[in-house]
Amino acid sequence: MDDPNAIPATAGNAVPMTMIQALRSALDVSMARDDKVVVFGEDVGYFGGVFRVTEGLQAKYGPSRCFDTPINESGIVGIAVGMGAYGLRPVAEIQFADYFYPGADQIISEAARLRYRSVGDFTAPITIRMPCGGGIYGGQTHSQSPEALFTHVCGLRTVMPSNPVDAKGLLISAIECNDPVIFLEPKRLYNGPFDGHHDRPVVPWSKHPLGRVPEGHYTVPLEKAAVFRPGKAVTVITYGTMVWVSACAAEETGIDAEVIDLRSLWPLDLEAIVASVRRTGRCVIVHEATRTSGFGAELTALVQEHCFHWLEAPIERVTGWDTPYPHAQEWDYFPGPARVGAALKRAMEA
Amino acid sequence: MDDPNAIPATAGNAVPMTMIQALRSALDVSMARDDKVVVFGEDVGYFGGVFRVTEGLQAKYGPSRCFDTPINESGIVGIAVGMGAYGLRPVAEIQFADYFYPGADQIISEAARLRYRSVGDFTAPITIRMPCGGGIYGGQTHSQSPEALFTHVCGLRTVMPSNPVDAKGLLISAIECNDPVIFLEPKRLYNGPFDGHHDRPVVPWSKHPLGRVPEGHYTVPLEKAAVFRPGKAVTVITYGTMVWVSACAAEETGIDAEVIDLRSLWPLDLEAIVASVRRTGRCVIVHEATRTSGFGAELTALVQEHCFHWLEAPIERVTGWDTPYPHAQEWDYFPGPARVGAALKRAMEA
Amino acid sequence: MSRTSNALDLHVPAPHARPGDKPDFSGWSFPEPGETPKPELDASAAELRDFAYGLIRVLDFDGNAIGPWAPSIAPEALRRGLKYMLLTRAFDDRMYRAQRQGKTSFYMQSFGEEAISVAQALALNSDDMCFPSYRQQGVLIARDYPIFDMMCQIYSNARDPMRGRQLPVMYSSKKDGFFTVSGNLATQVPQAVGWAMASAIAGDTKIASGWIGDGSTAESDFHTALTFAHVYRAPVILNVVNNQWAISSFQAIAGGESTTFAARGVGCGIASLRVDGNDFLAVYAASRWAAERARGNLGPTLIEWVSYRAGAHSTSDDPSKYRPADDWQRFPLGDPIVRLKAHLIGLGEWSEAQHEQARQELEAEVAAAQKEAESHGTLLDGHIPSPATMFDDVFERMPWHLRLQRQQLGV
Amino acid sequence: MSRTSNALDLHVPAPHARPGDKPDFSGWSFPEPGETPKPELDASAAELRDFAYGLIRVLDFDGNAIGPWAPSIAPEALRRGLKYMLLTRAFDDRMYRAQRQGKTSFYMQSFGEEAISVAQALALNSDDMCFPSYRQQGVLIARDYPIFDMMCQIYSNARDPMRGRQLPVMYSSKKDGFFTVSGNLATQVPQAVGWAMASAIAGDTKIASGWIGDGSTAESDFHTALTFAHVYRAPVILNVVNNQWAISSFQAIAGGESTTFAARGVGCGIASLRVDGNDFLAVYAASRWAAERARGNLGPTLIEWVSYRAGAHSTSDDPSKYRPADDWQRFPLGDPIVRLKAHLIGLGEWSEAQHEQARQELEAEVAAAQKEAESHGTLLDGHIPSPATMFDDVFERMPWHLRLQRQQLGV
Ligand SMILES: Cc1ncc(C[n+]2csc(CCOP(=O)(O)OP(=O)(O)O)c2C)c(N)n1
Ligand SMILES: Cc1ncc(C[n+]2csc(CCOP(=O)(O)OP(=O)(O)O)c2C)c(N)n1
Ligand SMILES: [Mg+2]
Ligand SMILES: [Mg+2]
Repeated sequence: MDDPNAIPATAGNAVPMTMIQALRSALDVSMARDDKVVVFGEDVGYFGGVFRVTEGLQAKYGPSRCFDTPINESGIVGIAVGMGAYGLRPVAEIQFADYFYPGADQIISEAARLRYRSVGDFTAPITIRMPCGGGIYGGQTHSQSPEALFTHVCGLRTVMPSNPVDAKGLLISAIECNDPVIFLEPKRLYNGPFDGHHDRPVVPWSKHPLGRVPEGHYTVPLEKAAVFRPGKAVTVITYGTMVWVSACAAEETGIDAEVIDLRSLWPLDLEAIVASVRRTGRCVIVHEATRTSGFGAELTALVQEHCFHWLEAPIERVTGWDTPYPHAQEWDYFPGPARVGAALKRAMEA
Repeated sequence: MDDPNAIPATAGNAVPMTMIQALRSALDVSMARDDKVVVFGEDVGYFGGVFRVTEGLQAKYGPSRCFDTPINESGIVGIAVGMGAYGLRPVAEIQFADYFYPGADQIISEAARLRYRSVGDFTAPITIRMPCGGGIYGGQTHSQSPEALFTHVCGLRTVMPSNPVDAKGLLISAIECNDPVIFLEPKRLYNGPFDGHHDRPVVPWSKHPLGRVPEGHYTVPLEKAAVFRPGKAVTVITYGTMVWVSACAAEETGIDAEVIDLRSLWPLDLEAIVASVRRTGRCVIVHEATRTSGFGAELTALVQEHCFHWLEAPIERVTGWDTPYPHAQEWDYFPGPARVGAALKRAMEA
Repeated sequence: MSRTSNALDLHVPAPHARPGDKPDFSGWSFPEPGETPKPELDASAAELRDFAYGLIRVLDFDGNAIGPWAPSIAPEALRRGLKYMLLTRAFDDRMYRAQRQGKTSFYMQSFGEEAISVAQALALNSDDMCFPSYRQQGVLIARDYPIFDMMCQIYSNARDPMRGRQLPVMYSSKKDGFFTVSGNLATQVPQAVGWAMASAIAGDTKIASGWIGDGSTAESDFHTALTFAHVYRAPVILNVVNNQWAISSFQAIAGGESTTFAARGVGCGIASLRVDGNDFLAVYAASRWAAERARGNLGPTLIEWVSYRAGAHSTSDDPSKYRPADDWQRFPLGDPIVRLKAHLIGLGEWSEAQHEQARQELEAEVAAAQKEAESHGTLLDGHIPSPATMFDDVFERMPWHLRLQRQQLGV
Repeated sequence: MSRTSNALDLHVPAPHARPGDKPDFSGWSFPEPGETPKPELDASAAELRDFAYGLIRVLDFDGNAIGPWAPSIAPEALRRGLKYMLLTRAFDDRMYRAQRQGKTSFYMQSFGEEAISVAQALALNSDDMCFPSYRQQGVLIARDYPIFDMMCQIYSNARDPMRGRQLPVMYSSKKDGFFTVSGNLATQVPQAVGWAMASAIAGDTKIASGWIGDGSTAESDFHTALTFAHVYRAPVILNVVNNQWAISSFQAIAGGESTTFAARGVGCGIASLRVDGNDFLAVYAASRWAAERARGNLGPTLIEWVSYRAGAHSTSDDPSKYRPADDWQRFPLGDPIVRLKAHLIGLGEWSEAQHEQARQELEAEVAAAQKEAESHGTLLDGHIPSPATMFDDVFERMPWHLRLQRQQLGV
């Protein structure tokens, strides 16, 4: 991880928080500092969101700062774009990333292109939060990881934290950013780190240093990766839940892998990737999303373009299978530590 | 190109056709053979489509086989899914690929996943045609190439022809296929091959052997690439308009490039790609779509996974820039023969 | 942001009662049973506008069937309807508890809304195609789909017809005219319209029935369905089940404040009815009327069924967090089972004893089916369909990349 | 597929006349000018339902302003309105011809519909925000946005405020309350609602106005906008410009058969008016009414403006391929410019000679602006903004990958 000292003292006391609490704290801090920040989405108001991220915000800031919306994702994004054009900083929630498709046109044709098509006359300083990823027996419509689609759309920033400290700092950065940000929250990490061993007891965030989150305002910069686990033998490029799975695979195989947590998927921290791969000469890319045209493809392409002469083995991709996310066979689908470990071994042996 | 003898004699006389006429002929032949084939979309009925692909079909088959729809892309795909479930074979038109986004949910969450989620109880034997690509001064909302997004969605087939003979045979295959097919039509090729030299006179299809199209029924298989231009020095993997641009770049640079026309983007003909790259040891990937997380990323990943030890140079990608498609600067945006030629040279020099 | 005297203000609708408050239905008023006339089948949508703002009711609370909408329906059929409702409720109850016991991941009851799907299923032909949301298990049950199969689906076990792929309650049965349930809201409604259009294109006689919840009417695809249904006069019934709640948000958040969901149809030129959804006879009669209209090439009908979600949205939420716990008990339209029972008893075609006996028999039937289903496994015990099957049915024929991935999984 | 006697049939609406036929508006009937009452500003949407099926008219064809909707508006303001309409028409005419001469790639006229955007622009405050479709150049012109700048945009030349990035007519001017035009239909309408909600959240006094064509009302985002506007009582005017045609498809394909587009608002509980869009006074009065309503926290208004697209959809289509060539000449609501002119002459505030002089002056103004704009280049002569600028504004600050790509282009 980055030096924890990177977070300034003004950020306040660090207290134990789950990722849900850290995200809520980011919203709370942002709403308190800037009355232009408004928060809305399905079940987000009175109830506080199906994952309770927005709990208490309506009571604290009133229903015109935090409110429920009709079930219409295009409308959620569409009003956010209009509000952004007015001068607010909307933070919209899509209840599950699997449900962003009805809002795809407003995200892709509008939010992402507003600044460009109006030569900066209008902008969309909006954040669109969505829980993503599997691991909760959600079946094919509560488990998807559609990040690759967003990264193909120029004008969007795509961000995915892997822990509470980053989650809060990145969400504040996203809210303060004048570009539209897709903020993906790996829901399997909401309550604790998860290394893919679904059959072991859940570890709570309170047991982990990254679950100690400053109470006040701080940011974690966009476009900067973190070295989650330093290593010399092989570079693992990953993000979200897979950061933990990859680190676990490194421990279990005993392979001295450097695990890079991208945090910002796009625009990304190319330097960090290139420096590491040039050092290790080997690279494994890990994500939960389906493989074909997944974000791992772009990462593979970037690595081979920038590190071709340094590579000693083919770049490996470990990903979800190219099927919808099945309900019962969840753990056969999920790219757990065994599959990542096998890829690490292949990368080392080649 | 494939042996023209691959098209059986039963396909009838070959006559000159533009790509528009070839596509119309595919629809006509399919509607005549199977009264389950129905054709619809915005302006598709009486008017015959803004590019005139469906001209005459309503007059010939009546308004219940070929009709105008309300302007609602979700509805166009949604009714197609319902009709497919009933047992028809709908061929829906999205007026421009740039306008598929409002229909994204019906394509991705429904058409693509119907067979899977119902264990084959319901299927979506539908074809969704959409003109794509730039070169007609259409600006950012009449020029897009969103193929990468479709290839990330498991359950969809994505097809893009580069000439009238293939266009007709592939469209008939798509219509007869029991999977949902996204059928992308490079609109700049509608009236003639286009090698990227926009300042030269337009060559009509009637001047080209691939513009001689059999009048009857024939198919061009899905999942099969074609070697558009055989060569020994470097493999170019491409599709659609860029097939012509790449071949032109090969001629102009004098580099003996093998140009592979994928035709089916996904599922694709991996064997053809791998065999060629293993032979040449060099690879350039060309598409018009924006670069990041474009389909070229997946092609790069596949090639490096399957040909790592054969590669003598980094795989090059030549693509549209990561900006919306600008109106006036169209030819600075379009990856023309000069940019492809430069990549060929880099691939040869490395 | 400082406010001036003529400052604008955002209106955010709030329900009458929240947890801790007394349930408050005082603003609710309805026409009396029998009060609403029954229009001709070929009445134009324009003539029917007022029906979207009223409420068609047949049964009073003493069990009498009153007025022009009272259907002629044999007591035997009514008893079947009652039993299907009882079976649906018993089934829901068991499966809800099975989820609580960890035997599966998820469940959704239709508690309180049973009349709507059961009576409509009986009013349709068995080959008319339903495009349900996730709360029309009553349709499947009324079409005699085996509850054993439903349970195996819920358990994702070895006999699950959906092979473990789908979240519980996402059934599919083409032969029973039950379209595969989607997790994405509202998508099924334009599909229902498309299916109906296809039937018309083919010169067939079958019609379609699409289902959507009040909350989901806000989704774009609802509008899409109305627009296409109207333009092509599709032979389809569009059912809006207004059970007053989405998840935690009440119907005004979906746009129901000072208007109705049936009015959405009026706006699109569609014949639209608003009906007491807890009145089995009204549901049956209105469904018949709409079905005959569709079959007579007279176009689509939108029906808003006014009901109340008696239970939780799903096993994933706790309604006492956002509404008074005893809300349903105060709901002015009552319990559909109680009301049909009273009617049948009033007719002399049923008795409390028979009712109690039927209830027990149906519960035993459910218990037996559950036992058998569990003998094939549950999600808890891991007797799930083979992961190898996970790669089937993505395409009609498996392409190379899925074969390769299946190999990589080593199954 | 063989048909039985009770077979279903697909209804596909067809217009009254196609090329070769005589224009046929015989089915069209309207209330007389002055006939429609003017409701109180705070009338509920429910009380207003009938307004969605009528037609508010003020001007008769002799130029008299009749009835309760006749606005009190100074002759000077009327003359300004007339001149803006004349300027819009002259501008359209020139730019249409410029496209035909190859000086740009594309153009869209608002021929025949000028009253709607011009009169509404005059009825709004100048800082109210408009979310136009691509046919509201009249709003920009009535807000005195320089036609020179519009032309430079159309020519994609060195002075194009959009730097050549956008298709012609896709203007943007925040300071003139004109939201950046999108090529994707209907997206601007929920955005207008969001902007209006933001104004309400901020306790501001500004309202929004969203614009959409009849054909585009079929898009989902129209429904989305209605739903959100209704739920939050957003201070917004939602304008449906019913010019009877999408591209080649007529309004019944969008769902206008035997109903109106204003009725869509009724369905969502929104106050909805249907107004003669070629009647400058009616447009002004209805817009004022709706604006005051919005400003008074009384919620949104939907207005269907009945008009006719006199010209082609765009320079890319030829309407004689799908409708009788002389359709517009027969359109029962006439030409908005002719009608306002007659009114002003009737008032003694204008004359044929003044009109002719104004027309000539405005045409000269357009010609002069065109000359100056062309001196900065056109798409034809390649004097376009530098390709280097192509990489700006994708993000607020340019990330490495775009810097790299700009380098690769060598600019
Ligand atoms: C596109 C989409 N958005 C959001 C959801 C999450 N979701 C599932 S059910 C539901 C509430 C639906 O309420 P309603 O339509 O009233 O149906 P009911 O549950 O009352 O039967 C929501 C928000 C979803 N499944 N799909
Ligand atoms: C999402 C989307 N679908 C299709 C189109 C293509 N298109 C552009 S304008 C148009 C017709 C719109 O008609 P209408 O709304 O009546 O507006 P009018 O042109 O009459 O002003 C169509 C189909 C588009 N721009 N965007
Ligand atoms: Mg509900
Ligand atoms: Mg129109």
